[in-house]
Amino acid sequence: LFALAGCGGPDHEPAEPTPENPFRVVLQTDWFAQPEHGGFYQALEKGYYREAGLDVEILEGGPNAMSVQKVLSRRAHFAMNRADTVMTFAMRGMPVVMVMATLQHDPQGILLHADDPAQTIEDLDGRRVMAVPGLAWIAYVERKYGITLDIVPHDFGMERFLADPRFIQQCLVTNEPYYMEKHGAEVRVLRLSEAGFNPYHGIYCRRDFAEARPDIVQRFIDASIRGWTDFIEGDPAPAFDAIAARNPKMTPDFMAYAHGRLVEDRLVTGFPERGEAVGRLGPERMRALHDELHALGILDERLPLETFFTDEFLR
Amino acid sequence: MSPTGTWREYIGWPLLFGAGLLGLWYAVKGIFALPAYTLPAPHEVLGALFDQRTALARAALATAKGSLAGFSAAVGLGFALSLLIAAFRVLRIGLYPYVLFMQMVPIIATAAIIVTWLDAGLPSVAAIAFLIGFFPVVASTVAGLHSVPSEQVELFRLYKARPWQELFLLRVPSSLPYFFTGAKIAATLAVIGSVTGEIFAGSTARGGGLGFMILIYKSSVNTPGIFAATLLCCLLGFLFVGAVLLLKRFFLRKWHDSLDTDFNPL
Amino acid sequence: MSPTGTWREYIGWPLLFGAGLLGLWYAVKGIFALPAYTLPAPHEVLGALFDQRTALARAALATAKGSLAGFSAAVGLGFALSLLIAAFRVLRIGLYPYVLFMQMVPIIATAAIIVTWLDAGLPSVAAIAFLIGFFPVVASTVAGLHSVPSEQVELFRLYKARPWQELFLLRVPSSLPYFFTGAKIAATLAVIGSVTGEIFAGSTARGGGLGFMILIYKSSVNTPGIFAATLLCCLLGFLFVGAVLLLKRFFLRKWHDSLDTDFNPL
Amino acid sequence: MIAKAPEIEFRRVSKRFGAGPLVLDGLDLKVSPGEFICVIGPSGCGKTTFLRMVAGLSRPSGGEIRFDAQADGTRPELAFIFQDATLLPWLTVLGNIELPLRLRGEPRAERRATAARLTAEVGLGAVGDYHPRQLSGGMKMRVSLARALSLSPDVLLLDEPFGALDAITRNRLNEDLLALHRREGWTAFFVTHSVTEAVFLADRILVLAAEPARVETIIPVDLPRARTLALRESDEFHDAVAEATRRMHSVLAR
Amino acid sequence: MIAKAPEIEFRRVSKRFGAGPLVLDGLDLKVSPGEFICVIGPSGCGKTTFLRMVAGLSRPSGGEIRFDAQADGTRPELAFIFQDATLLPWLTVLGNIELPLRLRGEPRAERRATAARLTAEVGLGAVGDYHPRQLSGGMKMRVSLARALSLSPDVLLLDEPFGALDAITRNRLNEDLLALHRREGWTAFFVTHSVTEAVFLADRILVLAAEPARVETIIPVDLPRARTLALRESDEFHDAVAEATRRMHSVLAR
Ligand SMILES: Nc1ncnc2c1ncn2[C@@H]1O[C@H](COP(=O)(O)OP(=O)(O)OP(=O)(O)O)[C@@H](O)[C@H]1O
Ligand SMILES: Nc1ncnc2c1ncn2[C@@H]1O[C@H](COP(=O)(O)OP(=O)(O)OP(=O)(O)O)[C@@H](O)[C@H]1O
Ligand SMILES: [Mg+2]
Ligand SMILES: [Mg+2]
Repeated sequence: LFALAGCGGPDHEPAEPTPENPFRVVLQTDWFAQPEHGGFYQALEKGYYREAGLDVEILEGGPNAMSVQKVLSRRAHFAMNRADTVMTFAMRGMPVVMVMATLQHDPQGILLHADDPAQTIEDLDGRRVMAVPGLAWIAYVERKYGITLDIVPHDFGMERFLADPRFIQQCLVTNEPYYMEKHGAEVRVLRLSEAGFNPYHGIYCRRDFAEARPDIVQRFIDASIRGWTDFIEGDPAPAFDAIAARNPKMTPDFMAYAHGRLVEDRLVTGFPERGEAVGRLGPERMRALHDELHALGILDERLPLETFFTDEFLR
Repeated sequence: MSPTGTWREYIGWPLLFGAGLLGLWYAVKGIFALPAYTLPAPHEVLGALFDQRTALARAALATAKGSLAGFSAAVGLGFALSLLIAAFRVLRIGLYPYVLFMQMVPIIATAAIIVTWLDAGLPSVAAIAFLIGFFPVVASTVAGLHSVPSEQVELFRLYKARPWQELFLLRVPSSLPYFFTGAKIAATLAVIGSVTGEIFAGSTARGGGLGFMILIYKSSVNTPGIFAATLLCCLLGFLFVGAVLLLKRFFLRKWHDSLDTDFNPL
Repeated sequence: MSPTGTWREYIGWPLLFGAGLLGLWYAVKGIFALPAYTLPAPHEVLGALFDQRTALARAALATAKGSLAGFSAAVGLGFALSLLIAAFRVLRIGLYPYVLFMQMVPIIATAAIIVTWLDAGLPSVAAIAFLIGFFPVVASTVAGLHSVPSEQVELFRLYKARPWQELFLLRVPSSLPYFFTGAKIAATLAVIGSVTGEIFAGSTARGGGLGFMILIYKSSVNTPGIFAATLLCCLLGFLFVGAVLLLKRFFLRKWHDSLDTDFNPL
Repeated sequence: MIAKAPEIEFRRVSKRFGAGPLVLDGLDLKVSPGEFICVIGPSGCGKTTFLRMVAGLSRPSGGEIRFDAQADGTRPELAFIFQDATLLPWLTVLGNIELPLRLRGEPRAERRATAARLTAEVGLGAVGDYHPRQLSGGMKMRVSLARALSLSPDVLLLDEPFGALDAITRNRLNEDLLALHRREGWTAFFVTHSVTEAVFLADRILVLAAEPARVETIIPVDLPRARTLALRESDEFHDAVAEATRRMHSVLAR
Repeated sequence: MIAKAPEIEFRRVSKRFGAGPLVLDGLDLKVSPGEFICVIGPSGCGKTTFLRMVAGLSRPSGGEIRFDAQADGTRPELAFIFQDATLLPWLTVLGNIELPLRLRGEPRAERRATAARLTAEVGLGAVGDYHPRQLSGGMKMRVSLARALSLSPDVLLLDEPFGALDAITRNRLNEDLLALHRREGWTAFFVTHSVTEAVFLADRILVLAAEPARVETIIPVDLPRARTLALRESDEFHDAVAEATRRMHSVLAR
């Protein structure tokens, strides 16, 4: 109870924030500092937030970050997750809306050893896969292909993969393959987006916050998009430095690898020819994902789009 | 304190307190206007329990197996190790620190090793439940084995009791009140241990247990489901504690004071 | 058993066993040809400890804080609750089952609630460490408070001791051997609890502890790092256990048999 | 002081543990205030059980024990010297002796002084800060005696307090006890196996027979109340002992 | 059997606990096989300490205790009746009594039979399956006695075994003990506070004085070895008691 006051002293919430009198904003990421969060660190380091009158603190997440609890209890303004999870939040009645995208395409994939006989996701029927139980993609591929996976809980490590030549685990294309190859394993990734499961990754906040302070949300999004654009197109070094300072495992080599994946796979910028852009959330894609999740029974009710999403800050 | 009055009390008071706690629960929920996803109401938890009854029943069975295996191993091996430690001074001095050491290793650090050696599923889950419940049994039993009144030890020494006789005929019976305390702690930890095990080493194919269900409910933000699974954990735990207490009554009834002056079912 | 001989034994035997275990470790590694990412060699662990010394020292400090807070709360509140339970029959009958209940709730299920109410970071971590260490203290102390020889209780009743006198002048001193057993269990669980807390409810922004480091090392296949962090967990744990044992010696030295017949530093 | 001691009446008091045999069977007795009753009887006949019922530590299975209406309606203050000393192992000799005073809320300095005085009286002045496990059996019983005397009870129950003491210490303590009894006037129930001791101390000797214990006989002791060790050398005393022994044996042999 | 009992020699045996005062000071004594030694002395003088050193439960701080070379070079078989009975609370009366036999690996049926016989001998036949907490103080001591007799020890150490017993039971057990001693021929050290008992039982009475205990005097008892209760009525016996009392008091009062 006594801690409801929040993080370190009363929040500073001026009505007309300026660089000198900034509005304090807390962003909860979904994992330890890593290049997948680069745009935010870039915006922070290059002073874009400060220019926009925001004093941003980035809280790192982890395997059990429980970011939604922090947003709901107003200890973070923004948090990060995939669109499918935000839809689940809405289904449970949580008053949060997704306001911008960080990744246009889902970097999740299934990591196998290069010589694994499975060539497609369908081939994984009955195989053991280390993943986070209950995630939407599992039910998605199981129902779409009529297969069953033997899910074992993800331990957020890679030792078991390295030790077992038939091991399969959920991964991010920007991450695990690097380490596996560094430890001498040849790997392949089956991307979930190829199976049709391709939710946005993005930022959400409480709906009442977006309604009460649309100016702050707008400033945050604009500065973040600026940061992301600069991170992808400019020199990512400021973000890298900030990330490495927070997360001791972040070597320049790894960050260069991850950055390369983000750029080459156009995960952040998407494909402009399809109307994708940094930060963009397309209502059609959101609707399509929602409908598909509902059709597969993963969402047990149809939800109006506005219960989990708004693109008013992206126009 | 007539027997019937006692039984009435032993049912009445917990019910009363239970009702009070339920009231408190509703009150907290009402006062802070907490939605179901933060704190579901008791009836919402029961609803989830009903909705998910088949999945939860299967999960509870899996967890029960893991807990039972882990608990039996913790009590059995813990007791055995305590005996060894009490019997051999060298082990007590030389090995006990490393037993403590083992106890202090976080599961997350060992889980990968355990799963690698034992494979996911029941064996690993039971191993983790075992690791969690093991030390309380050892610590309590060793304390009990060392708390024998010195005159009784002298009696045995005088009669030239062999070490194993001193151990089994004196130290073991004398340590039972301590042992049962340790076993009671292990019993409450058995289900927790199994759930923790499932979080690190469960498997859908092997009927992921309640821990696995909690992970799933967590991913899908099903708070009433989490509470329902938790409720089952607690009920399972009570079964274990109850079993320990029955055994304790059976073994100590005749001679130990604590049962005589205070009949205390828990 | 001269004092010097004893001290030599109390250092020599553990070192000997330690050496044996290290040998076993190298042997297992060699025989199964295990790579560092599965089982690092002891010297690789020391290497990691050295390489990461600043990060690990900072993390150990953070974990120490969480453990200390959780442990103190577990011992303090656990003892206080035990007193209440021993003092008020109604609480013992009516409330104790719910204390057991609480103990049996898996941390993963409560973590979300804890984080909702408490700030992530130290408060949540300490709360989880507290929850884990709490019950062993309560179970042991309550057992101790109930294990008073009945003649001593009668003596107090005869002298018309008020209930609080019976509690503080008789039951409390008499229960100390049990209490310290519980505190020892809580001490070994304190660091584990804190690490678990960091994993489930840690905020990494504010100086993540050893649990956080373990996760980080895990996600970059730095197994020697995991072992190094684990080693620090154990050393921290030993500090807590050591503190409990010193207190125990201080309080029980003069009158309790177990210390007299078997000087046992652990 | 003397006025505090209650009149105690036993009416057909009987006792049985659980479903076991009768231990006491229909005991009838009336004890006047300040009377000194010695209880004698074979081992296991129910003497301790009898004392425990007087103390209220055990309830009669049948009959009742009545204390006369105290001025303020409370139960009398009782002190009990248990057959095994029942000291608290974590307290020193002094700490154990001052315990009753402490329980009663006596100020620290006063109770320390009383305890020190009593410790010296029972001949343990030199070992005041020993813990019980450093004491001999007889020393423990003396601590227990000092503890019982630290309060001024209305009724004193003594269960073979001097069985573990040598004759000299025992005689000295017997004399001290009588002096105290004269001064304080409590009612005493004193279990002993020594007829000599019983005759020296008692106003009346309650002889219990075994299986189940009945009041086999009550032997009044007709010696002057102010008794000193000198009395023990007198013919009068020897005659009283011989007479009591004779009566006891005659009923117990029946 | 008799050949087993050792000769025991005490050479300047002294004892001090930690930094405390001397408890025993330079005790010199030679005990022949099968001798019955009674130890008498004021409470806290060191009788129990002495017995514990004979038993090897405590080591002299100075001097030594020598048992003659046993045929097979082992220490003699000892049985000890502790001042407080020291029964195991989880065993029944029979279980406690058969414990030494069980420890020695006697077959179940035989030891049950022996235990049952001994239980009856000490007058506890009816309560064989009681647990210690259901027994009276004297009954516990009798269990402890029966337990000590269940083996045929070479040396029997008895620390006030009959202090808590009534005269009749005590006399009967005294007589039984003597009969057994004649039959089995163990060496006995028997602590008592009763001169009468000491004279009845002992070959020699060791009188200890307090602070620190020295062998104050050794009183030989010149009565025929085959003693029965009848002897206690004899003038010879009364004279012996009077003489012993006189000698004891004269040295203790010094
Ligand atoms: N563990 C100990 N530490 C310190 N002093 C001790 C210890 N044990 C005994 N003593 C002291 O040694 C002395 C002799 O004790 P012991 O038990 O031998 O007396 P005792 O002759 O058997 O007396 P009693 O007839 O009362 O049983 C006592 O003064 C006692 O305080
Ligand atoms: N808790 C109990 N349960 C069953 N029987 C008991 C219990 N306590 C005592 N008894 C029985 O009651 C009888 C009387 O016991 P009590 O202790 O009163 O004897 P006593 O006269 O004090 O003997 P002693 O002189 O040996 O101390 C004994 O036969 C004993 O076995
Ligand atoms: Mg008695
Ligand atoms: Mg003694």
